[in-house]
Parts: sequence; C-alpha cells; structure tokens
Amino acid sequence: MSRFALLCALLSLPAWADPTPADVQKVLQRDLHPRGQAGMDRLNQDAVQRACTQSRDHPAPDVAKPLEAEQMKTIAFPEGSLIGDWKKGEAIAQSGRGMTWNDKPGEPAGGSCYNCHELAPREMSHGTIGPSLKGFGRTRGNGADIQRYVYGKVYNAKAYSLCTQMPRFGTSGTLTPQQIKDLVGLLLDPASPVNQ
Amino acid sequence: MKIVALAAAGLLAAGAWAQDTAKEIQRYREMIAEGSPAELFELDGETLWKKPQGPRNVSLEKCDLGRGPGVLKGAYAGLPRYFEDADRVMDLETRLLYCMTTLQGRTREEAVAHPFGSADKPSEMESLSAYIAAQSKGMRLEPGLLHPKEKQSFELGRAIFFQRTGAWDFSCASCHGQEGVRIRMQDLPVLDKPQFARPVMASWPAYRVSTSQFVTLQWRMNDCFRQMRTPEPTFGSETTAALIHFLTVTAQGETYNGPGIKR
Amino acid sequence: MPGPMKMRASLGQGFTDVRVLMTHPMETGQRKDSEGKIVPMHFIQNLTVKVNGRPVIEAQTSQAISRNPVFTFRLKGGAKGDKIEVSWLDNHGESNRTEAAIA
Amino acid sequence: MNSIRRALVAAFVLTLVRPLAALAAWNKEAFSAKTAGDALKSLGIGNPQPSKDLTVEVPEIAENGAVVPIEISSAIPGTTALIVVIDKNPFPLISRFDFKEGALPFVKLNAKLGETSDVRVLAEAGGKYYVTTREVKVTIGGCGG
Repeated sequence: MSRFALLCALLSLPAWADPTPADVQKVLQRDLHPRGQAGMDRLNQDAVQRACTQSRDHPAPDVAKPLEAEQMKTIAFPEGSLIGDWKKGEAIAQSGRGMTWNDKPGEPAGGSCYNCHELAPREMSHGTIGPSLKGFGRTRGNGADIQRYVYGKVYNAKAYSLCTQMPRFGTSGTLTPQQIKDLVGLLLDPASPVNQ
Repeated sequence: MKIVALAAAGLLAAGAWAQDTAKEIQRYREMIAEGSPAELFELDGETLWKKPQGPRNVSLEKCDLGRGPGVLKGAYAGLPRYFEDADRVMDLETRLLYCMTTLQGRTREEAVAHPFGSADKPSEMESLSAYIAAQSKGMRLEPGLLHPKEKQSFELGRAIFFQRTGAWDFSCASCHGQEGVRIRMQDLPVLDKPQFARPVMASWPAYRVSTSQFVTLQWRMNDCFRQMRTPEPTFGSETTAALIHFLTVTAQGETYNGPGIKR
Repeated sequence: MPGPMKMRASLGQGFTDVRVLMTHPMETGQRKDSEGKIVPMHFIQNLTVKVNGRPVIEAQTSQAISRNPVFTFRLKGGAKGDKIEVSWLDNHGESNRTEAAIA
Repeated sequence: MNSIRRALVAAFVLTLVRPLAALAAWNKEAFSAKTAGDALKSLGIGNPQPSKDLTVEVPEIAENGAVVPIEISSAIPGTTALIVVIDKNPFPLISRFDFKEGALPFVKLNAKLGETSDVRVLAEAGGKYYVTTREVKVTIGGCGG
C-alpha cells in the first residue's frame, strides 16, 4: 500500500480515533507549564471554546444562540457616551502586546487590531483575517446604538458570533473599559483617521 | 454617473495597489533568499555534532536519527517518526535531546537550558538542526505513518491544531485555517491543507531575518503558543512533536528545500 | 574568537561572482540585551577582497550593515583555480579571513 | 617573566602580521555624520549628477528593516567607487567600496533601515560623482509581538 493510500485510509478513520477536546485538554495540561502571567487555568476550555472546537467553528444555531446570550450577560456597558480618545485608540489598535507569558502583568495591553483589520488607510501593514473597518463610522454615524454595538463587540465578540476568531478583550481582562471606549472612538469619531 | 465611475476607478486602483504590494513583498523575499546566512549556522552545527561533550565526553556522531547511527543523509526528511528505543514519536530536536541525554550523559535540564538562541547567545540545538536538515536537501519529506504510535501522534497533532484554548480563545486554525488571509503583511498558510503545508514544511528550519537567528520547528510551535496566550509548551513534549508530525504528514511527498529564510 | 565565514566564487561569462557570508553581530550601540543593558557598538569597518594576493576591492562599512553580513562582489574575468581571499577588520580590532579557489 | 616576554613578542608579531593595515583607514568623520548632506561633504562630494547608468535594485517594500537587500551596478565608464547612503538612518553613510583593476563596479549587500527612507547610491568616475536614489518602505511584517 502506498503511503498516499495509507494516508487516505487514515484520514477516513471513524471519528472514535480522534481525541476529544477533553482528551486534548489533558494532554496540554501535561505538556505545557505555567510561565509568567500565563497560568495553567488558561487551558481549561469554557463552554464557548468547547462548542467551537467540537463543531470546528460551525456550531448549530440551537447550540450557539443560548451560549451567545450567556456571553452577552458578561458585558458591562458603562453609562453615557462610549466614545473615548481615538488617538489612544489608534495606539491600542497598533499594539500587539498583552497577556503572553513574556508580557509584564499590569502593563497596559494592546488590542492587536491591525493584525487582523484594516483601520486607518495610512497604515498599509494590516491583516485581513477580520473585515476592513476603514470608514466604519462614516457610513454608520456615531449614535448610541452603534456605540453600544462596537463597545460590546470589542468587550466580548463571542456574544455576537459564537465562534468568531476575535478575542473577548473585556471578558478576558485584556483591555480596560476605558481602553475599549478609546477603540470605540477610533472607529466612530469623525476626526479619527479611520473615517478620513 | 460620474461619481460611480470615480468610485469604480478608485476601487480598481486600490486593487492594483494591493497586488503591487504583494508582488513587491514577494520580490523582497526572493532578494533576501539569495543571501541566506543559514550556511553559517550549518558550519557551527557541524562543529557541534563532532564535538565531545557531557559527562561521557563523546560527540553526537553515533546518534541515530532514524536511518542508523550517525547517518545524516536524508535523516531530516524521514522525521518525525517512531523510535523504538524511546517508544515514542520524535521530531529532530526531540531526538537530538534524547541523544544528548543517552549518549553524552547530559541532564535534560542542562541540554534544554537554552534551546532557542538570541542575538547574544546562539543555541546548540538550532545550529545542529541547520547542519542536519541541510543534508536532506532535494529529498522527499516522508515522515513515519505506519506504526500505531505514529498514527496516534498524527491524530493528536490534528486535534491540537483545532483545539480552541488560551486567554484569547485561539486554535492553530484561527490563523492557519482560512485561505487568502494575512496577519499584518504576513500571508498565512492553511496548514491542514497539503497544497499550503507543502512549501512551508519544505523550508523549515530557517534563518529568520527579523532576529538574525536560525529558528526551528520547536521554536515555531513555542512562539505560536506564546501568541495564543497559553502557558509554555515543554521542549520536546508530545504536544509539540505531534503538531510537527501532523504538519509534516500533511506536507509529505514535497521535496525538502531548506534550510530556508523567513521574515 | 570570530565565528565562521563562508565564500563561494563562481565563474560567469567573462566575470566571477564572489558571495561571502560572515558571522558578525554588527551591533549598532543602540540595542538593549535581555537585561536591559545597552550592547556596545561592535561592527566590521573594513573589508578587503584579494585575487591571487592582490587587493581588488577595499570597502569601509558602518554598523548599519545587517547582522551576519552577506556581500556579493563581481570580478573581471577570472579562471579556474584563481585564489580569492576576503578579510574583515572590526572596531574592536578583531579580524577574520577566508579563501577559496574559483570553481 | 619569560611568559610575559613571550606574550609581548607574540603581540608585536600580530601587529606586524596585520598588514591588513594596508586597508584604507575608516573615515570616522564621514561615518559619524548625522545627515546625508554632512556625510557627503566629509567625503568631498558636492552636486552629484543623476545617472541612468548607475543601477540600484531595492525592494520597494521591505517586510523587515533589519535586512534590506541593495544591489548596485555601475555602467559609467571608469567607475572607481560606490557609496551607499540611507537618508533617514541615524548615521546615514552605510559604506564605501573602492574598486581597483580586476574588480567590476558591482556590489550586493544587506543594510538596516530604521524607517522608510530614500536609499542614495553614488558612483565616482574620473573625479566626478553620479547619483541614483530609490525609496524603500519599511512595514511591519507579522504578529508584531
């Protein structure tokens, strides 16, 4: 039997051969060790991570809806305007620091936004995993509803789309409420470079 | 009407610009590939391979990388694979670590005290990898897949690849599961698909220009976990070996063309 | 002791290309090490290329040449067996040289 | 005593053996200049003429400023030197190559660019100077962390 045929046979093995998310979690707990601020508790999958692993990021609606509703409850919306300082927001969007084992705990983290999104058009070095956000506020205005949507989406993106690749920046404790407001400013302030 | 035409022209220009950018970056990569300092690390690696070390004061020249003791030609292209003496699947560095502890009598702690080099301190493991991998140039990648433990390792690697975990909910597939996307300016290969995994796996280990270091697959796994905001994988653990095994099996059959050069 | 150098001299149509790799940190004096201390300037200042013992290229370089420098030079003509030598000298007075015959 | 003497003799021999010292001295003043203009002044270069015969190949976009390849080739008859200047670097003068009989005015090197900058290449031929300028944009490559 050729290696290729063997590989095909392997790939079509029944599902029981695949380790479950719980099996993998055990292996990771055995093979990884805590370092810096990255403790072992980070390997414990929550219901969202488990549902997304099991479904390869395509959860059935009856699985996704209740979990999304639960995630929505984690978001604490501040009172009043949610539009912070877009200049600070731009710096947060540029920074890829935070939460890794070699980031100093307590130091302000970034949002890594440019890693995945186009924002200010003058920054040509932007990723494309997420949609382009160029001109985001120009087409949507900056009323209370859109402010709330952007704040909530950055705080906990899983409340809006369960298996999105976007981290839960508020829920995970990566960004502070003020930093998230600054990002809302970056997207919605008419003076922000995103809207030029 | 005029506005529509203008907008269309703008879109076209933006599209052309994006294409030019991609082309220019491709040209940049070709230009730097012509002068890869990887060969300097290969020279260092050769010295280290032959240098007596450890309590037994012997070199690694009797180390069996899968093709018999001391056989280097094509050894890298046959890894990862199952080793009976260790009763597990090992990638190149895991196997080197095994030889350092069993042949040279070194402790694991000492041998992995500094597995990833920095600008101030090169790493023995990385130079050895450069030297050994270079001797598989032009050979087809054929990792082990017949032994039951090899099948298990492949399946474990694939499951880890899709496991969403860590403070930011990432899996390997968060970045490497979607076609045609990039992080910043870096194109992301879809690593569970052979057509994308092949050229990537054929070029590791590699010289990395941003750090002027020679980097290995154990380093690549380690730094991906770091950016996934998880705890740190232990060097040579089953987790890292299984991931490397899964990726190499996905790329199998490709002609090895490394050591390569990376951004 | 300086790390290894590697050189390849290959004959073209009426010229010879010499590609040389050097192990050198090329420190700018602006980088900090892992403990946050400034790493002092340390870089190659002079390069010499000789053919059969005669200097044909002399170069002066700054700290802005990339770490582990790679240069390609082009010599007029050349014949199999011609001896090419490349040497460098850095700001600490360290030096290294390598030689190869045109293949 | 003896060993010190031996060491001294060895040191003396080493200095003698270094007719690497036949090298042109390193032009400290030019390499310490903080602007491209000052660097060129230190090298005695004024008003270089743009020339199509001085070819400079650089990537328009570099993913990493730590390694930017620059390939230079001069078809100007009698070219004896090539000079590389990166305007925005803290010390703009990068290198000077002097070519003697037997060498062609060609060089390929990798330089560090602190930021997006003009790369200026000058050629000396028959006491005159020629220039070609190309811009290189430096971007952020990967995860940035």
